[in-house]
Amino acid sequence: MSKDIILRRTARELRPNTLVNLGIGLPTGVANYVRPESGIFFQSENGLVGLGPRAVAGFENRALTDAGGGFATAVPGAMSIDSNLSFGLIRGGHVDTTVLGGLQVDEAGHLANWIVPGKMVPGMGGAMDLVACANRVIVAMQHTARGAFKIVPKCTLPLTADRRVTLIITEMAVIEPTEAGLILRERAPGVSIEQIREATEAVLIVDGEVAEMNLAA
Amino acid sequence: MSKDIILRRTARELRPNTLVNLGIGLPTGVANYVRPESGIFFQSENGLVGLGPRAVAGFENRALTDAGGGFATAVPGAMSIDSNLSFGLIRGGHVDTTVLGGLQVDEAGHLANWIVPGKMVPGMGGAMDLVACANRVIVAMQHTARGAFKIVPKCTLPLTADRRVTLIITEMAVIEPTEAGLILRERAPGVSIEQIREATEAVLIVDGEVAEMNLAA
Amino acid sequence: MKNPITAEEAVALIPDGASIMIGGFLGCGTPLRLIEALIAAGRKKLTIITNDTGRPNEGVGRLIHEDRVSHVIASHIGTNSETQQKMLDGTMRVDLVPQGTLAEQIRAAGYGLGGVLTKTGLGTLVAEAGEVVTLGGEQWLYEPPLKADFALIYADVADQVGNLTYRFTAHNFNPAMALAGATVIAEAREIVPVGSIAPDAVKTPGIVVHHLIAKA
Amino acid sequence: MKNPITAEEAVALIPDGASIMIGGFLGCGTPLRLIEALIAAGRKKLTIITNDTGRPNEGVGRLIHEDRVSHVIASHIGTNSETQQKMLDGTMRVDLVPQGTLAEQIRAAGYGLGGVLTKTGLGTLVAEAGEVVTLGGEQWLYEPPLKADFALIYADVADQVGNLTYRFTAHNFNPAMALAGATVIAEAREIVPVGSIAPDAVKTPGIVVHHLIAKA
Repeated sequence: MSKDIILRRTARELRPNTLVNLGIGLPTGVANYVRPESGIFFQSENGLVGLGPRAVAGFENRALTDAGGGFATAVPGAMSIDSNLSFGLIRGGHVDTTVLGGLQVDEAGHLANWIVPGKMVPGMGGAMDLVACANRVIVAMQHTARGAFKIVPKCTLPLTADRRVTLIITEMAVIEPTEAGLILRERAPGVSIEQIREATEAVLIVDGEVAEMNLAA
Repeated sequence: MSKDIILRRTARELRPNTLVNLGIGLPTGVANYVRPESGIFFQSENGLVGLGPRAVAGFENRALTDAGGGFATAVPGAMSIDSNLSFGLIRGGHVDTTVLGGLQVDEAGHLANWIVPGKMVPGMGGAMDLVACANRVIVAMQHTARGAFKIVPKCTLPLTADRRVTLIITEMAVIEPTEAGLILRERAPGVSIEQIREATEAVLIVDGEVAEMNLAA
Repeated sequence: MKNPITAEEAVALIPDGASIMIGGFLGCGTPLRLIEALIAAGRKKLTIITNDTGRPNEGVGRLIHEDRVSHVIASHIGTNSETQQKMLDGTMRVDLVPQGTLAEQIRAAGYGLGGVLTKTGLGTLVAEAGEVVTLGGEQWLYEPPLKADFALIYADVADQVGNLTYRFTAHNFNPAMALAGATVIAEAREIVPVGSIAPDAVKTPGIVVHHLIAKA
Repeated sequence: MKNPITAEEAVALIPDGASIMIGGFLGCGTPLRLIEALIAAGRKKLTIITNDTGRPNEGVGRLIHEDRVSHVIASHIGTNSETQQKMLDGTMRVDLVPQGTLAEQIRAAGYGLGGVLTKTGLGTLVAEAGEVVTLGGEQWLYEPPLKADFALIYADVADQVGNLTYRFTAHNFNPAMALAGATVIAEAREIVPVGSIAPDAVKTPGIVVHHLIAKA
């Protein structure tokens, strides 16, 4: 299942004993692939270090929600934080990795994920702070959007930040943006380099071996 | 007693239900002249809103000190604050009145109270924030320093802020710095305008009646 | 000690056209009684500063739905289609600000600081609308302090002098807004006697809170 | 979970010449065991960033007395005649900064902000040494963020993941410094199991604390 590949592969990028921020939607699912003994704490930028799974029905607390407004839980060792400390942790580089979805990523490694002018104006929320300032930014997304390219030569949508993201992980490939351009690092099991190139409008650089993704837990 | 006059008169300047910061030394004594039902909270800029009297011997807590490092107490309704919030309260104008001592005050209403270059280099501590930013700055001090003038035409010592202080209260007089200069507002019981002028190097403006200080509690 | 006032008495202090900060994040930590009182009192043409505008006709979204707002400053309106529609229609002005920048602009106002210097937004539409400055040898986006006439705060526990605590993710913008409103009005889940909250647990000192709403 | 290390092991990470933030206000909230360990380990030529330098041969003053410091950044040294003497002699560099500005410079570093804009110090010697800028139509004194190689923190209660609480006036500079050191080392009065500190009571998240000193 394509979503499962993205989540499993992304989870392997998270480093033990660090603070990680998972965006709303698909990235949230990464938490299910992280072992409790990893020492990883998840930040919910609305106000928690140590976000746990969603609350079970009947045990919801209206003062404990995630960044999407859903009823959440906290792990032992969690801390409540206000918006200032929450974004201090983000801007100050204390968030080691953020995982976000994307509308477009381009050959410069720039991400667009917050607005489709004239059509969708949700606002940037915390995305600009996260993309500009987290130590590592991983874009975890479907490789294409119903046939339309998402990995493009140059973003046509407004950028989220002028920072080069760290890694792009899709159900087909792992791609690393570098100064030289987008380097194809890994391919999903059973997917060929040719298939990835067909699904990618941007130029992909093949630099040595393109390993098969390791999806072990 | 001259100190008693300064403290009593200064206490009358404090407004009910406000936050007040009293400087180390003489100003600290103002608290003894404020009634508990006034709703006044004293800030200790090292980390407390709601400073109480000094701790009695035997009940000291090493984590509860005043800005001079002495063992302190907290009143019911007190709040522990870190240095950032403490100075946020000061800079943000939430401290209604600060009472400080002075080395010199001049005709522009400028205060010098933090350094005697080459001789005494204590550092400004919180004084610059307090004088620049508190809503009202009251300088409570002896009128002269062992015969030397302290209320002078122009400060010769480095200024604490370029802000005009609100009021000068001494054992002889209450003086209000204004755009026009220093206006003599009140005289202590039994003190003449002539005696105040003799003890003051700066020009004092007499503008209408110079009332006798009201020292009622 | 505060004198208890009703939500109705509190919003009577707020004129049409006022700028109002409202705490909360998608309704969590939002002063709902004060919002309903604003609507009941007929207040309109309000400028609201708030993280999001809740959901359609819920939380802060109640004010949007009832057409009481002429200007929104927020970081995210993706959960409220009514806010988005009014923005696209041009019937309501909406300024979108990165969430961390918004939080610091509010704090800067309350803390007497001259504004915010951040990397967030550099090289984006946000910087085009703002001021890029070089300080300390680096480029920063400068955003000014953000004050308001009123701040409406939701606290967990308040004592009778107005000291406030917040619960879990219901902190969000409340502590910063509590210093940034010219008049600060707090609504609390529970009100306790003075001395019932340990000094280390208080998050907003009562001395900055002007009015504390009586229990419902 | 942190691995407990001794104060000796912790200071072994700190080289001569390092810049070190040290929490505390006249000894209240000062990590005294770490200071003694620095002295015992023979560390020297340190740059220390701290509110004051305690009293002669007490608290942070121990480092001054033992001649381990070449540069002090502080707001007040009036309680330590040894610091003043070394400053006047020219044997130690001392930079004096208004207390509120110092606190915000440290916070700015830890919070990823470009510095501090304040009215404090305008028209004084402090502004002559700094940079006055006009932003938002007003004059402000700009002071850059202040980072350090290490931050030495004193907490009241720590849990085993390094979450910290502080007590009464022993907060002071500790919470801000805990985000501003490249390596953060905390000393606590007491260490408790994970889950023993309520999330609302934690003041510094353990995830920013690199090392937690074992009990004495």
